Amino acid sequence: MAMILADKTWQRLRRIPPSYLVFAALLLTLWVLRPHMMNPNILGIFIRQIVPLGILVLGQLLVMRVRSIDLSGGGVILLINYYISSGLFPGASMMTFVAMAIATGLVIGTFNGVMIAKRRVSAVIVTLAVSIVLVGFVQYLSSGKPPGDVPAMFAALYNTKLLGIPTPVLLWIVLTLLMSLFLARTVFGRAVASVGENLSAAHFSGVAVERTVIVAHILAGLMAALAALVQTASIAVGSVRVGLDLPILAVAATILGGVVFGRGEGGVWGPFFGVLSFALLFILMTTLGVDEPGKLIIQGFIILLAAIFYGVRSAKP
Amino acid sequence: MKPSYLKWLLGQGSRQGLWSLPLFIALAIALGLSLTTQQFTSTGNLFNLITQAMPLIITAIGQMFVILIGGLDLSVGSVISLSTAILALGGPAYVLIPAVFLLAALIGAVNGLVVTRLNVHPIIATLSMQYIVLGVTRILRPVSGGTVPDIVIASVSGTLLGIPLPVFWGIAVLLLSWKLLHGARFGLHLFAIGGGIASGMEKVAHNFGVAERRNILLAYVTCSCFAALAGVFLAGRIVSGDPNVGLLFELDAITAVAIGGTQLSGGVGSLHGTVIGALVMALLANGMNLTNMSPFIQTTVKGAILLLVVGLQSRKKMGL
Amino acid sequence: DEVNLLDGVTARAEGNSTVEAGKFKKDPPWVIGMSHFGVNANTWTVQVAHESKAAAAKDKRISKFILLDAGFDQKKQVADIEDLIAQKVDAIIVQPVTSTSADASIAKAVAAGIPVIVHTGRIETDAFTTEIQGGAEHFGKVMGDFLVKELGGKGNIWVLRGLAGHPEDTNRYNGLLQSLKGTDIKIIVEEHGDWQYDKTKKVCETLYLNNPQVDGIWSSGADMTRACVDVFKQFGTPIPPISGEGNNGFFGQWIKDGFKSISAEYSPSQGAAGIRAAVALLEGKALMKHYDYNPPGWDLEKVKKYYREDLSANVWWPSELTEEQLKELYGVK
Amino acid sequence: MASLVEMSNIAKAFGGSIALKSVSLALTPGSVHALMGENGAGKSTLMKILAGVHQPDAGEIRIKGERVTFARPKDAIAAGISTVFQELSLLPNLTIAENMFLGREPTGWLGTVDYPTMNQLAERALAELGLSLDPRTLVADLTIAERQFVEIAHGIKADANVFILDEPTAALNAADVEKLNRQIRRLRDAGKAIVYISHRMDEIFAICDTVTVLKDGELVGTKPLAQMTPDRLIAMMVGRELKDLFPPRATELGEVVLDIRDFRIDAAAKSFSLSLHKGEIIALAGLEGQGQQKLLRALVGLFQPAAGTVSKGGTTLPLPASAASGIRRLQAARIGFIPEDRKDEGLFLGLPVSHNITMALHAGRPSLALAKPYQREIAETLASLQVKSAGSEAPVASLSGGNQQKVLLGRYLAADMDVLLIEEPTRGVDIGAKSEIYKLLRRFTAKGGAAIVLSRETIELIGLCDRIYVMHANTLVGEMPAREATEHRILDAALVA
Ligand SMILES: Nc1ncnc2c1ncn2[C@@H]1O[C@H](COP(=O)(O)OP(=O)(O)OP(=O)(O)O)[C@@H](O)[C@H]1O
Ligand SMILES: Nc1ncnc2c1ncn2[C@@H]1O[C@H](COP(=O)(O)OP(=O)(O)OP(=O)(O)O)[C@@H](O)[C@H]1O
Ligand SMILES: [Mg+2]
Ligand SMILES: [Mg+2]
Repeated sequence: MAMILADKTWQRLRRIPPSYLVFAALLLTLWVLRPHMMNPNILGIFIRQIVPLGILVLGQLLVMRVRSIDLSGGGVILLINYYISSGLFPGASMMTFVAMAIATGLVIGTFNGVMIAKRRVSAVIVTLAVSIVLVGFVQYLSSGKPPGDVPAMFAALYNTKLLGIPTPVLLWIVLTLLMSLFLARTVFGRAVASVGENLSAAHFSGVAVERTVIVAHILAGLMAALAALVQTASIAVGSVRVGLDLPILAVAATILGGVVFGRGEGGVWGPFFGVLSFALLFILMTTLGVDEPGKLIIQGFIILLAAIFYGVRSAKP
Repeated sequence: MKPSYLKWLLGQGSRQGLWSLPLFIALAIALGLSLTTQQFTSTGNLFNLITQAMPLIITAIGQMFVILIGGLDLSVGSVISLSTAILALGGPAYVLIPAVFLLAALIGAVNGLVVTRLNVHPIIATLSMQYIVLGVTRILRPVSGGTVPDIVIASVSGTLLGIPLPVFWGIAVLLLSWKLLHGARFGLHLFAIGGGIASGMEKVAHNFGVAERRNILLAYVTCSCFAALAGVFLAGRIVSGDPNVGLLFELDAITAVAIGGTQLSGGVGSLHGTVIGALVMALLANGMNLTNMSPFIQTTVKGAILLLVVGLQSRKKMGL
Repeated sequence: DEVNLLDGVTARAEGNSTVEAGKFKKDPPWVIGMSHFGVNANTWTVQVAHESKAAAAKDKRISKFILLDAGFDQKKQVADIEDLIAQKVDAIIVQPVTSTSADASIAKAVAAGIPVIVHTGRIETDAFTTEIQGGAEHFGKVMGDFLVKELGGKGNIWVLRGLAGHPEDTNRYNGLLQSLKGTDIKIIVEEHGDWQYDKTKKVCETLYLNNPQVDGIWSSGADMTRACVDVFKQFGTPIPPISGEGNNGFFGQWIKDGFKSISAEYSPSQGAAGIRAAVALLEGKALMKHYDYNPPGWDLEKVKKYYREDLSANVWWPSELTEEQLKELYGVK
Repeated sequence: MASLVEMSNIAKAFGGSIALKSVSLALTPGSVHALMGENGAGKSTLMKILAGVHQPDAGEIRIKGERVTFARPKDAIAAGISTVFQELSLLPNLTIAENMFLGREPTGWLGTVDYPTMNQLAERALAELGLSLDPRTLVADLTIAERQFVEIAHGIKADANVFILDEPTAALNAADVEKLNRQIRRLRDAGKAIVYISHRMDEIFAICDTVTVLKDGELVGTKPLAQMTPDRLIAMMVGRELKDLFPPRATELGEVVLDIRDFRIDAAAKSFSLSLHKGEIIALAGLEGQGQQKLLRALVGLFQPAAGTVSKGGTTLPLPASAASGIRRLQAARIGFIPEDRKDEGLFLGLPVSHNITMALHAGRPSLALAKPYQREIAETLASLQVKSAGSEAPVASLSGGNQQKVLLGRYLAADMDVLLIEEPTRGVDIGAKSEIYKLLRRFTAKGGAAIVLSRETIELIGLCDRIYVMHANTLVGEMPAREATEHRILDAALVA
């Protein structure tokens, strides 16, 4: 019995996603090298910087658990940023913009979902193409009207705090909690796990497979829209270009968090700490004054080492 | 025999994926361009087109090898940049060119080892490799410049019997990759491994006695070496080393592979499809230039056509 | 007679040569092609495209103006120039993506008898016909000299650089190093903000929280200055002297918050200057091979004259767009 | 005669669970050796060790007296051991020939794979098994029985001395089994050693010479089959006498629960009707591929018939049903469908047993509802089916084949359906468990349920069911009470039509 118990603890230990380890290691390093930064206020500001990625990851992990992927987040963020900053809708209230953003996210998510689940086209390519179309659409619009300022109210809200926590960070935590409860406690969560594990078995169990995949994508679109709102509020100014690397980073954070295509051992908090690890890594390297090539190399090695550590530990016997 | 030929054309009853549709689209674009512009069909432009498409064709073929085993290599863009940086170090070609390929093979081998022996997801393994290689490239060559060996430049810009050399590059690359994919057991084993992975039977090929890990490793090495080859070609074209020349090229390569009907979940795909996919992308770029399309709408048009191509490629199974 | 390409642009004094009159003379109508390094990189690059198009549209002898966008892709720029040659345009304007990648294709164009005008980015060979170069070193030095003067030759500064690996970034930075030579000013941190607002804001927040003690900030321009100023405002601390570039949003901020700054000039109308150079060559006028664009920096007085409250943050000054075009593109209600 | 292969004192544990404790087995050339035991007894594990898939924790393997270790399957193949694994393991994206020759492709000039030769050899190998399949067909396009045959052809085509056949007949009908037996006899006569694993008693007695019985990972004994009777063999396996394999049939039937009217499989087929009563189990019998499976699959929308309606209780559902929602529509009407391919269509191999059992229960509720724990249902199902697993949180993949089948059945029994449509109720299930499953199905019908069953084992249909419909050429050609049915009568009915 003791042996079996020990075995179970070991099993569980082996499943700790690499992101927890990286996060702990980086936090420790920061604490040793820059103890004055270990202050909740300062950390709050740092975490706030990464919130858009964090929210995007919530959608990414959901679609990855149903063996899909969403690379359209960059385009959604750019489009929403554009129409908030372009002045194309003079006098629109903040709530109007929020509603428009959410509607955009839902429409794009639905489109992605239907293309992937109903038409069965390649998820990588269809979402990448959607992103390209959206970026292109913004470029087209900006030839008639380049983007300008973001209404001041967004920045004002971005800088508020609730319960001593920066509002964007609180939003992220709440969304993560909701997503975690949603996946762990609802019937939909079971459907997601089933579809990810075996699509036809899910079908034969009576799971509405296509609907599950579509809903996952709709939620991912919604998350991208929320990420866009936070991102827009944080930058106060319009842009014609966002990094296409944002969705790839979201995928990386998700995998580091222990969620891969079809499997979700890291749950929702694994990717959460994956995102936090990226934030800490950035801060650590910036405060240590690592130069650009050095940053790239260190970043590469840390992600790789964490993944190797996890990979070796969880290798099947 | 006849019906199976038709099936082959439609990509059915085989593992080649849906490549006939992109072929049709490529032909449609080409036809449209030759009707609407005078320059498109000029030999000069057609040779331009081949030259312009070559780096993508080469990189995409390499990428296809890892995609066939359900993998992905995000480090190819950095490998391309690194290759140009090394070639521009200044030195004899007979040292630099082997060095480029050795290094690329090493990078591919590390990718492959990390994926197969250390059990790391390919996206993570190759993304970290992308960062590391880009960092090293930036140290080697912080900004573009340097001198590329003359032979490299000549091999890209010269002609033989009045035919531009890139045409011969194309023929050589096709012969090499045809041999690897269809002429050797290697290619068949990649299909086997990929088919197993795609249908959730990871160990089946292994149980059949296929050296699974070694072949996966070799696929990553192949991919990296093809990227290096594209790097050599590009170095000859931009006549310098450049730390950013391969930036985001991995996405273009993956897109080209997918447009050609290869499935990202592994086990289904074809060489001709990949070449067609790369040609669709090159035709789009060339066509938009020739029709003087405003740069502000080019991205939309490119995205829309991609969307159209994949939108029509509906498959049986859901997936990446 | 002298051709006036742009205010502040002068023929280089040393090592210059003349493009003889009549060498590229051609009867109108003309087709002019332009290979832009990346239209949609940021709002400045967008404006260059608009300024170029507007200048071409103004000249009725130009029957067609073809603007190709390399999207910061070296490979694509090579292809773009090849495609322009294939279309047999009468002149090609090139904004090179890097200092070497387009050299071979530029030489190809010249060999095909097409004059090539290079601007907003140097290339390493002399293969072009004529060039107008806003000196990136000069730009960086104007900013650096300002800091040296403000700090009295000593102190600790942050350096905010643009896109790593981009020649413009390196050259502006080299200009700064020239200014700092022989002073006691120390660069305590050096970070790349990629000329973008969002990345720079993260960088500045991190730098500030790590160590707020800084005497001055050298920012390589674009949207980075605004981002960094916003960070200091957010923490409610005095804004140290910081360099900037001619952007309407930054101007408004500078006027409102009254910190110490300088605006280095790098006009998007260089796009128009390129068109004028092409026209001059096709008209058969004599041009010099090298033109420099090394204007002095702007102080608050000059900035106040240009600032337009009724336009959005993303206009770059000085501009040659007409009042209507400005209103249409950048007007805010 | 000297042993060709000697496995002695083999032990193997997976994590904490012990699969084999000191098992020995000797194989002699020219003999067919049956390996028997309940589900999870360790048969497949023992054979996987011999095939190089698993490495033993203790014990040794000798071939012709020489000690060998197999680090990987390739080593075992090289030592002349060829295996047909229990779980279907062909690669769907390769052709028949490619699958058959994978890892040992004939090569020609410059190492090029010699496809013409390969296809020719494959075609010949298939022909020997009486199959006329084009070797260039993708395995994905084959039926499950065809795949099984390709797998067997692959196994016995190898240039090997030892052939392991792990439940090769689970997806075959009687006629196909006879084809296979001919090949096995041929191999035996050629002096090869053959290991034959099956849960079908008749096959064992028809073809094997020796039997080794395993129980809970331990060796019970090895006996010549000539000295055995089925009852003694069962007693050896199960540890007790099995009195009645089949439970008593229904004594009285309730009203009609499921009524299939004017059903026409395709335009060319004759239409027919059939009905199912409460408390009844009916069978669809006949030769392979005569429309039995199409009928069942048409009800869930996986096959599009030409015409027909199906009604349950008061509601009538027109056919064809939609492929996307057919299953859910049926489940909403409390009709469950249990697919035959448990690995691809049935189970979530990587997920816990509990998830596998409860998913159909969850699926019947709204997406946003809180998922119920269903602890009682899980415990009851595991207990009543006697599933052997390391707890309800163990992944199903770690269960033996037969236990996996029980979990699959358990899902639909737990889902509280009125009618079950079952493609293969006991595929790969040991005799003890079979009898349990039959009892469970009877208990299910006794409580008012009803079932339609397909099976390749005609004996099973006769023993388990109340009524047998015989199908031929996509239509019904006969109906008889199971009480009066014999294999012969069924075959007659199918052929006379
Ligand atoms: N998918 C797999 N799952 C588990 N073990 C594997 C797998 N693939 C390979 N192995 C094990 O790895 C070892 C080598 O496998 P393989 O023959 O596929 O690669 P290889 O490169 O030829 O190896 P080596 O270099 O050791 O000869 C063997 O011990 C084999 O059992
Ligand atoms: N890969 C594995 N991981 C963990 N446990 C395993 C694994 N493979 C088998 N087992 C366990 O080992 C035991 C023996 O399984 P095995 O597959 O050998 O049974 P079997 O005799 O072939 O049964 P069946 O007749 O059902 O096929 C079972 O308890 C099973 O759960
Ligand atoms: Mg080996
Ligand atoms: Mg077994």
